Amino acid sequence: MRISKSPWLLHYDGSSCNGCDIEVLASTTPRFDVERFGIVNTGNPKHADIFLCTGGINSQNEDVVRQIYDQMPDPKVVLACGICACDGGIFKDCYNILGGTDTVIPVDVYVPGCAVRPEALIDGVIKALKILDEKAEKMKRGEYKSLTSAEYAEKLKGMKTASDKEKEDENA
Amino acid sequence: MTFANFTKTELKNLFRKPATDKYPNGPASLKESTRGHVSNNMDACVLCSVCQMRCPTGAITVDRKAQTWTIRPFSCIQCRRCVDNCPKKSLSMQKEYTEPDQIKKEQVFDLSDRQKEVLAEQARQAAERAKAALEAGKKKSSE
Amino acid sequence: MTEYSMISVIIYLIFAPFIVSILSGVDRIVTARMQGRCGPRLLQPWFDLIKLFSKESTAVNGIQKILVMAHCFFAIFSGAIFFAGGDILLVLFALTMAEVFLILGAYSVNAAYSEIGAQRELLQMMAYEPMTLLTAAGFYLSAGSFRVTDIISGNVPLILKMPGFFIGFCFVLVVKLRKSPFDLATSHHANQEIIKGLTGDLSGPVYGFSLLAELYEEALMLGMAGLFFLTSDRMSIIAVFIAIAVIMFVMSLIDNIFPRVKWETLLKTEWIVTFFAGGGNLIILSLIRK
Amino acid sequence: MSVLSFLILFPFFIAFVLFFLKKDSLVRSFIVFIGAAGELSLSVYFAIDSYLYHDIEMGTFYLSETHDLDMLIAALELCLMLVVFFLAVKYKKYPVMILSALGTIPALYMDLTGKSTTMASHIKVDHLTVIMVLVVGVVGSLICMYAVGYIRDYHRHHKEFRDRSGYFLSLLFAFLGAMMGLISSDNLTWMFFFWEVTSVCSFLLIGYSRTPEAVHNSFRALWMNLLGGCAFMAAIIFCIYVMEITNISQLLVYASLPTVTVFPVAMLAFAALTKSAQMPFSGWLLGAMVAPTPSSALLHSATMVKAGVYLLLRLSPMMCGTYAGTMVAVIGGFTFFAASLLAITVSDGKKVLAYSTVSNLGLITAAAGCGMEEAVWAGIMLLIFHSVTKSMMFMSVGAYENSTGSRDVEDMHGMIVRYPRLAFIMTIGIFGMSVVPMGMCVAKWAALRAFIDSGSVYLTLFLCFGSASTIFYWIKWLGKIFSVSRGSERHKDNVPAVEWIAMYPLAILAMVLCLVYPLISALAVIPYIQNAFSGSVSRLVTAAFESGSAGGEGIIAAISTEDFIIMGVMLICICLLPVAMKMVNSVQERQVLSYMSGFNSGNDRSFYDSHGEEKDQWLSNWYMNGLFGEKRLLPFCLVLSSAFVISMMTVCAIGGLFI
Amino acid sequence: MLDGLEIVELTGLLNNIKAVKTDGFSLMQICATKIDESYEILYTFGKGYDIRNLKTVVREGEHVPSITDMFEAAYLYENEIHDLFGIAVDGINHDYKGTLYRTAEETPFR
Amino acid sequence: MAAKRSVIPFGPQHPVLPEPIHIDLVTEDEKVVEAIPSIGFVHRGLEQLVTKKDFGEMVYVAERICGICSFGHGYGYVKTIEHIMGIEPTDRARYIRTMLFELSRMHSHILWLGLMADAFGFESLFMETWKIREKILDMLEAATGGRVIFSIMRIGGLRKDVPDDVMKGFLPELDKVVEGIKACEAAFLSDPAVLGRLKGVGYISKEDAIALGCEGPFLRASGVEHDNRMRGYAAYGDMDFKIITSDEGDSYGRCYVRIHEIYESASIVRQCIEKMPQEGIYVPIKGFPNGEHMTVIEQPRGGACYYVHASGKKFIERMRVRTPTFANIPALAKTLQGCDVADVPILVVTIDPCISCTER
Ligand code: NFV
Ligand code: SF4
Ligand code: SF4
Ligand code: SF4
Repeated sequence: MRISKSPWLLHYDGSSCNGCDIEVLASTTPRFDVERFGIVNTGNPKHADIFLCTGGINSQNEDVVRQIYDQMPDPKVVLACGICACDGGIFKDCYNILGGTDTVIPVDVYVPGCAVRPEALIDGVIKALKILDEKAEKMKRGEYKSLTSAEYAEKLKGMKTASDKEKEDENA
Repeated sequence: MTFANFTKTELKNLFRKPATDKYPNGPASLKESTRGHVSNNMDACVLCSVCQMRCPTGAITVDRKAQTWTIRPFSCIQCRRCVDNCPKKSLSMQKEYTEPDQIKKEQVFDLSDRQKEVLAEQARQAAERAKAALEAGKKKSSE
Repeated sequence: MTEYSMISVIIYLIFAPFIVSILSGVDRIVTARMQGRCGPRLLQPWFDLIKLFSKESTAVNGIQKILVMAHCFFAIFSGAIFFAGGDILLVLFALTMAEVFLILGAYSVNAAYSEIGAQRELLQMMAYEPMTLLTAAGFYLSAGSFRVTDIISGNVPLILKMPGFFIGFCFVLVVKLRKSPFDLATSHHANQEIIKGLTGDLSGPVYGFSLLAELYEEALMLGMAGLFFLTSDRMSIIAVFIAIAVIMFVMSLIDNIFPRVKWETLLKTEWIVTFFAGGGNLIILSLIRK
Repeated sequence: MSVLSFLILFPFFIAFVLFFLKKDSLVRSFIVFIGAAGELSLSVYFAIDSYLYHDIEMGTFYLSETHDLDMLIAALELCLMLVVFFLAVKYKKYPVMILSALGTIPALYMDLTGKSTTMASHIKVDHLTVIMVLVVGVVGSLICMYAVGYIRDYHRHHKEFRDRSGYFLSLLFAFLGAMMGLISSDNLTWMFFFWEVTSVCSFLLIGYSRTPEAVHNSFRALWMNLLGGCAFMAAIIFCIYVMEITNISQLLVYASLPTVTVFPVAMLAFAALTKSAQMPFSGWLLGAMVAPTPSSALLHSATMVKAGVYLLLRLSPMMCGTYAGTMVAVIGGFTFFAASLLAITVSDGKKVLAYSTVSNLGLITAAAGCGMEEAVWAGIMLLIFHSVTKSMMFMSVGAYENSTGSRDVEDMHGMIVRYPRLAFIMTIGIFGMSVVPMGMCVAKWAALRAFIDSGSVYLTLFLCFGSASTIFYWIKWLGKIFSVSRGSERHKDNVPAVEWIAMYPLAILAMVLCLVYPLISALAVIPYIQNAFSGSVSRLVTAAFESGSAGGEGIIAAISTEDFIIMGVMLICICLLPVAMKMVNSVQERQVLSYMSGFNSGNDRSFYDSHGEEKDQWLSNWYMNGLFGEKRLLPFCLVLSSAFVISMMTVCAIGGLFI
Repeated sequence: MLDGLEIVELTGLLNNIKAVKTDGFSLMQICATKIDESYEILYTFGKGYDIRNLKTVVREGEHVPSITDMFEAAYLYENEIHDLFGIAVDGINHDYKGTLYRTAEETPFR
Repeated sequence: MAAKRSVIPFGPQHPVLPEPIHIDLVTEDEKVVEAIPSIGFVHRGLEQLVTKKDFGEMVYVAERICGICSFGHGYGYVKTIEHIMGIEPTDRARYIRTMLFELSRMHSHILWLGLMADAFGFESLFMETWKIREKILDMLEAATGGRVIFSIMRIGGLRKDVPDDVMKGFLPELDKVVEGIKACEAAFLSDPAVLGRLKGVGYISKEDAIALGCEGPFLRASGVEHDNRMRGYAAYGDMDFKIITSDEGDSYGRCYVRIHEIYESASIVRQCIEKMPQEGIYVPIKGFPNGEHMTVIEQPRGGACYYVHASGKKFIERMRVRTPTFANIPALAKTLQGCDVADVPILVVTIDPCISCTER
């Protein structure tokens, strides 16, 4: 019995323009009906397996995204939906946009599109389900634990300093 | 005012075929005009960088040195501005959307060999012209 | 405890969740079709359940976990009493007890939505309990005993004697099966104002336990609905199945054609129905008996 | 016999001594302790003694020489009246003087003329008496013990009131004595005397703090009880002058002649309704909340109000199907339902308890008024469990108040962490009051069955609706205890040891009683019922009753042995919960924050509010004031029930006197 | 080029707005623009399809009086101006004190 | 005594809205006694992008202020610049703009109907409306190439023509949409159970609505006849339509107004297609804008103000958008007082909030 037979998803709108959100919502409605894959839009992080994050991260919602992510039980996957969530999109130069979803939590699948199409979303989810199964498998063997948002922040810091060093080396 | 008057619609739906698209078991419903992803016909591109300048998200990088044209589909908002502004009409908007992926891939287009030649030719000509101009200038000054 | 009841208890304990999952799978498909969609797989509820048990167990606090487990235990327990042919009042009381544990679990996390859910669940209990008690009273009056074994040993289906109770009981079913106009406490289908209400802070296996309990509870409620149709005649079991199928369909339909009501409406509706349908039938039964 | 008189007199003696020990001292505590322990062991001894060495079925006693006693009683009655007069004048509440005089003067007259005690037993000891003695003795004494610690803390917190704790304790003991007297009297006039003693004692207790509110409430209690006293007196006069009998046993003999007894029974029932704070008279009990907790505990659980239902239970063989019975049953059922709705709307812990008391007494009353064996069985069971559980609840609320300064249910959040021991007691109490397998609920179950059997649709409906709302207010309270919010770190409870001495045994008792249910039933309740109803005719024998005996499980088949076993299993499972909690908690798992829309501020007890500041997540229970609010529902209920009582009483009076 | 534009002194602002209110206009929007070292604040009022604009110039450090006494709903705009431009607005009926937009960069438009 | 107050954090993560907003609900039982809104969760600060993107590029930014009323934003910004630069777009451009504007109004309103149904727990109604909405999205996609973000606006006209046969194809689809909405209307406006959730919920009187500066259907539902389309921009001057108002002032009135506006919009779309002129879609522009202007247009949710301050450079000085939701929030906070917790979603949805519009 694979976990991917019953993925429940949670959608959170980072700071998107709504375009992606309504497409996410549209994918639950008759035309695209993701319930075919057993997907239920739960709206509660504690029940969710898939985190659909749309929109970029800004300074007011970064904690919210982190918190939601942390509240989700393992195994879980994160989908960054839309260009904004992938890297900030057209807003990445705004003063209040820190970047895509991966600036605060680890992202498993990036779903591009502005706005993301429901079909792309379905593709993304199917991709994510494979990852979810792998994670579940590893988890069963006790080999896997997802990063908490705090750990992820640490990791990012490490990566940044490493790349900074590289740059310094280059400069030198 | 009638009670529970949505019943009829519901029962009708029940015995009708569902309105659901078959995707992914069927084709995606893409229209002719759908803006999906940007593709470059490297036979026509002259690496002029106009698209790079015009792109609102900076999704395009033109590297003249390496003779590549790179697009980051995970940054492209499919606004079609690059397509509209390309002087060579080498860019086109395809209706298929970019596939979701685990990493934010880049798509690198190498200049086609023919176009490389063309560009090299152009560069040579330009250089020649410059040289000629230079020489002409020299002549003038020497005169 | 006779052999017969032994067997039915064992069947209940082992198969109830599975059977009810399938029932609710059908329900989900029918619902989806009514909404013009394809809907999930038939076994979806079962997959959901299994999935929950394979997830990581996270907790807000330890108390909640144990309370939810106690809820599950007592829910199964009350069902077992029922299928063993025990006293129907005891079944109801045990069920109440089970519910109380879930509510306490929701209280223990100190989170707004859980607690609203808990309050609403309490309210729902308050709304439907008179009717369930009255139904028991009705069975007692018409069958002369509270014991399930005695109730089903009659010759005529009790629905004939107690149509009012049945109507009232259907209203209870809407609440207990957590169907749309009355699913205040958990917002079972869509997620409106309270985000899963009193199950809102459960996750993984713990949530699984509460769902499992729900499945057992549903089995019990449907079993109780079956009591209205079951007689000593073996063939009446078919009537029971038909009745349950019809009930389930009507429940789905109701689920789909009503907006969710507010708590006051819920309370008033349930009580008024209880009073008139249940009370009226009670009067008639009492008169007949005299 | 001598034990019994000792049981009655000993508390009075202790009360007398305590009256003069104004200062809080070791000696006084010791005396209270001795008094309580003595009374407790005496009552237990009495019970065992009655079972082992006496044939308690025959326990009526005729005292041949009662003249001196009568004179003493007359004198004391006069004293009571004078006390009432004095205070009435002092606080300018003159009307109570009339009521007091109306009750007392005929009593005096009859005592002095010796009319009241002729030719019949004065004291009666049967199973019901033993049950009551145990209830009053055990619960009452524990309350007295608790009171020692409580009243000390009380005065520490309430410096504004004069410390009259000696007087307070002495009143409590007097109360115990009066109750003992009341439940063992067979003679109506004697009973009346003790009845009046409880009325006056409660009046004094309620007015203890002497605040205007306390005074006002105490007079309300007084006038209501005196009104009941007057009705009682009317019944006595009728009995003595018309029926020429002087005690209850004789009255019960007339059970088969409802037309003759309609008047006295109705009058006595009316008196009982006032005493048990049934609907139009529920006000006094709620007002009694101003009194220090031990007195409320005593008034509400073991004594005062129980006097009323005790009388009703005694009279119940005469009530089945009569007007008086209907009145009692309807009022009881109605009170059960209405008070439980009202209990939802209040948040003051003691007030919830008060409404719950009113409500539960309503149920007992209804059971008595129904007048069927099963119902009476349920009524007695309810009485026992209610006494134990409710007194425990009162004590724990009192202890909580002394520890934190508030007795509001809303302030009890997270008690399970802050004051685990008290929370534990409360949890047992609340479970005991509301869910199966604990006592109250089981008795309710029997009552339901009896009500259905008696064919009274209205009682069945009242019960069904009432128990639903009962669950609501108890469980939301319990939920509050479990809801751990900010500031729920463990605190030290400054609950004195004596209070624990009182609470722990009651908690254990509450649990044990559930297990020994069948035993109590078989040993005490069923024999009493068999006896009480033996005189009556077959109209009492109902189908269920027959099927019960046919089942070979004794008189009451409402709850079979199998069910008891199941309930036992449940009880044990519940008891295992704390153990399981320990075990489960030892398994380490990832801790996550509770769900607050993604806006917790780093812990699960607070969130960021609209101004970006941390705000405690603090949640209040529902009170449904819009629907059932006291302001909305209470006047309506009072008017309705008053109208009903008045009309029924009129019918009974006219019917009894003129037909 | 703005409809019904009127340029008023900061000191006379409230009186002018009062006059607009007595004419039956209601508030449409308030917005600020940074022009060199000072800020223009534009109050737009509408009545039916008529629009009236009042513009006032605020120098760095000057306080603007709140108009929430007259137009209750102005609080969001005023808080916004305060949060984004750092212009102090006195006496808002519902002052978020800088938390309406919790931006990474304080007063980004300053 | 009596009930004490609890504070419930409503949002930012809350499934009732696809978007984050936070409201502190101060409640007694389930009664909300006070509601304090808090915004800023989708604040991106895109108004400041004017310093980084030139005035032509800003069109793309403006379109992405919001994905629901995307077209209107593009239009509003473009119109303001056009006004400043003194450009008069061609008739065909005006007509296509109007048509698309109305189509997106329809999609927005139908979307809202669905969210509303979801807010009162009527899941199948939600599904039904969204099913219908897909038809409109198909039309929009066929016309512009995007389902929600159209990228068809351009200063001076349109970037892309919409072929006539495509537009002709819309007509039968529109009929189907209207028919579908009619079926839903029966549930929204005459089902007693739904009425129970809508009638009298969130009442705002006409005076309050005006005083609090409400906009759009919210305002019209309180009986104020005000619709910025009457200003006659784009091709609205040539269209025949009426302003829908309702005197109810409650959620029911808002449903009524929006549903009937869908019908009006459908008729406008039809008129556009029928009267569609046949000339170019684009007038070339020269130079940079210089000056300031404020445009008020009627978005699905009400009047939106676009203010541009330009000083003849490539980068304009300031762009400011005041969206209807922003104007409606104070009124929302007011209606929330005294409602039930169960009504909160209804009331929040009732103003058809668009937070990304609001916060930009
Ligand atoms: N209609 C609209 Fe907007 C705009 N402008 C508004 O609040 O939706 Ni996103
Ligand atoms: S990716 Fe595009 S459509 Fe999606 S949120 Fe960002 S701007 Fe909006
Ligand atoms: S794609 Fe077009 S615009 Fe871009 S570099 Fe090539 S020729 Fe130039
Ligand atoms: S379509 Fe737009 S975003 Fe994508 S590459 Fe072209 S200009 Fe850039």
